Amino acid sequence: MSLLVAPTALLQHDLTLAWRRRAEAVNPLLFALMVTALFPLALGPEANQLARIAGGVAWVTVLLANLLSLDVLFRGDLEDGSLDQWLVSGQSLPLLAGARLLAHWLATGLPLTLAAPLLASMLGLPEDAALTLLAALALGTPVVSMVGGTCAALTAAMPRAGILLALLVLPLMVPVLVFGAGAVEATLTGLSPLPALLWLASGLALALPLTPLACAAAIRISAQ
Amino acid sequence: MEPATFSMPHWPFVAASYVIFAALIVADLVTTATARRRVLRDLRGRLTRTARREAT
Amino acid sequence: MNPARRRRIWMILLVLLGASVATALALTALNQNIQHFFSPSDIAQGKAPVERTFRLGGLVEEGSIERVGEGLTVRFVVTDRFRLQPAEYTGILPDLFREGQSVVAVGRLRDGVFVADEVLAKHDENYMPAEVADAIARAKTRQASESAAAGGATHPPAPKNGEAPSY
Amino acid sequence: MNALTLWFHRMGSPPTFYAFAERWRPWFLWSGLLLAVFALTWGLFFTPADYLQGESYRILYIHVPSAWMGQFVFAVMAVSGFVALVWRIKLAEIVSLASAPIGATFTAVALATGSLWGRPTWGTYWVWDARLTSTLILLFLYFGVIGLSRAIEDRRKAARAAALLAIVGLVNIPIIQYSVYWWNTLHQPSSVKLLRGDTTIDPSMLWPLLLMAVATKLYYAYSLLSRAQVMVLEQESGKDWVRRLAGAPAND
Repeated sequence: MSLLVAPTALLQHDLTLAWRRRAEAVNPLLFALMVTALFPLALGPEANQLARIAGGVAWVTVLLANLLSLDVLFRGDLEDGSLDQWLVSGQSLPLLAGARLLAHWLATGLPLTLAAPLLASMLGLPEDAALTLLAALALGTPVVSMVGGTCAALTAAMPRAGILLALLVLPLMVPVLVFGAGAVEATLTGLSPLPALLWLASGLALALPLTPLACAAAIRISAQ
Repeated sequence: MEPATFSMPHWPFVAASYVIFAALIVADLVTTATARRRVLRDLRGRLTRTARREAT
Repeated sequence: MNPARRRRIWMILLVLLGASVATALALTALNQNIQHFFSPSDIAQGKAPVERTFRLGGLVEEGSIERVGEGLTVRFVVTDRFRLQPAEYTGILPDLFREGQSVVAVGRLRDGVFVADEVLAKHDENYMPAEVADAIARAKTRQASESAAAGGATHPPAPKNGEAPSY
Repeated sequence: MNALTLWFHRMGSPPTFYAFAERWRPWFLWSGLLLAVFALTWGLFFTPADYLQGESYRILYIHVPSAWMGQFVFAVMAVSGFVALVWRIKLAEIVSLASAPIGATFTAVALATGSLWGRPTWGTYWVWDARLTSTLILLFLYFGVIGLSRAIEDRRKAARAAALLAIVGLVNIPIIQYSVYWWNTLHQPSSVKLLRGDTTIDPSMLWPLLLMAVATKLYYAYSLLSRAQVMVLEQESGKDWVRRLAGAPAND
C-alpha cells in the first residue's frame, strides 16, 4: 500500500542506524543490568527479601533505562531539519511518528524485554514469576516507548530537557508500573496475574492508535 | 460498646487541615495580586523610559 | 475519494478499533476481580501464602476484641461472614477500629493466628449523626424482631453473586 | 445561540476580555470567600459529629471540594487546551495555562488534608491505595504542565505544548474516579452521587459540603480571571490600550 512506503523506509533507516551504532544501542540494556545488580549489593543477598521486591525493581530499572534513550529520539531530526521535511512531505505524519516509535521499541524495549529472564534470575525470582515479568514487559514496554516518545517530541526543541522529560513521562507511566509490578507480585503471592496483564493489554490497545496521533501533534508544535 | 482504641484527639488534625487550606488559598491570592502589580509596574517603567528617551 | 479523506477514515477506524479492544480487555479484567487481600475463607481453604507477609481483610467480629494484659496487645477475630480468623496486634489501633467495622491487616500466620504488623481501618461512604445511626439500628432490630415473630428466619446479608463481601 | 457566539467572539478581543475580567473578578472573589467562610463555620460548629468518625470527619468539608476541584480544573485545562490546539483561539490557550497552578494548589490541598484525615481514621498518613496514588499522579501531571509551559520561550507554543500534555494526561481522571470501585482497597467509594441520587451523607451534613463546592468554583473563577489578565497584559504589552491602562500617555 502506497501509504506505508515512507513509514517503512523510515523504520528501515532507523533500524539500520541503530545497528550501525549498536555499541550505543546496548547502553540502556547495560544500564538496566547494572542497576539491577546494585540492588542485591545494597540490600544484601537474602533471596527471599530480593524476590519480594523484584517485580518493582525490574520495572523501575526498565523504565529508567527507557527514559535514558528517549531524550534524543527526535532532537537530531529537529536540528537537521528532517522533521520539517516530514511536515512538508505530504506523507501521513502519524504514520511516520508511529514508525519512529516502533523503531524505538525494537531498539530499546524489545532487548529489555528479552533480558527479563536474566533480570529475574539476578533478583532470585522463581520461574513462574519470571515468566509473568516477561509477559508484563512485552505488553508494557511498547506503551513506555509510545507515550515516552510523544513526550520526547514535545521537548525536542529544548536543548536540555532531560529532567523535564522525566517529569512528563514518569507520571504517565505509573499505571504501567503499577500493573506491571502488580502482575509479578500477584504471581509471587499465589494470586492470578491475569487481571493485571489484561489491564496492560488494554492500555496497549488504546495507546497503539492514539499515541501516533498525539506524537504527530507534538512534532507539529515542536517543529514550528 | 466501648471502642477498643487508644483514641487520639481529632481536633489537631481538623485544625491543621483548615490551616493548610487557608494558607494555600492566601498564597494563591498573594501570587496573583503581586504578579499583576509587577507586570503593570514593569510596563509603566518601560513606558516612562521610552517617553524620556523621546523627549531628549 | 481523495487520499487525505481516505487516510482520515482509516485513522478514525483504527482509533475506534483500539478503543473497543481496550474496553473489551478492561471489562474482562474487571470480571476477574482483582484481589488485594485474602479473606478468612481463603485462609481456611489454604489459598493464603504460608511463611510470607500478606494482607487479611474482613470485618471485626462482634464481641471479639480483648486486651492481653496491661500492654498494647489486642486479640480480635476477623470474619467474612463465613469463616473466622483469630488475629493479634501489638500497637496503637486506629480510631475506626471497632467491632463490626472493616479492617485490612498486614502480617503473617503463626500457629493459626494472624500476627499483624499493621492494622488499617477501612470506613464506608456513609456519614450520619450518631442519633440517626441509632435510629437506623433501632429500626433494624425492630424489623428483625417483627419478621422473626412472623416466622421468617433472618438471614445475614449474603454477599452479592460474584462480588467480594462489601467491606 | 447567536448571542453566545457573538459573546465568545467579543471575548476574543483582549481589551474587551480584560475589561470583562476586571468587572467580574471582585464579585467572584468576595462571593467565594464569604460563602467559604459561611460553609466552613457551618461545617465546623453547626453540624453533628459523625456516628463513627466523630469530629475528624469535618476534614471532609475541605478535602472533598478540593479533590473535586483538582479533577475539575484538569478537565477544564484539557478541554480548553483542545480548543486551543484545534481552533488556535488565544483565549483558550490562556485559560488552559492559567488553570494549571490553581488546579495544582487544590490537588495539593486534597492530598495534604486526606493524609491528615487518614491518620486518625485509617491509622496511617499514607497508603499506596489506588485513589491516593492516582491523585498524586494528578499533582505530578500538573507539575509537568507547568514545567513544560515555563520551559518554552514562545508563549503560544508553550500553551499548545502544555495543552497537548493536558489532553494526554486526561486518561488519569477516569482512573481516579473509578479507582475506588475497580480496586477494593482502603479509600471508601464516593458519598455524593448527584446523578444517581443515592447520596450517603446525612442531609444535615451535606449542605456545607455543597456550598463549599460552589465556593471553591467561585474562587477558581476569580483566580483564573486574575491570572488570565496578567497573561493578556504580558502578551499585549506593546499595544495602545495597555499603555493607557498602565497610566502612560498613548504615543500618538
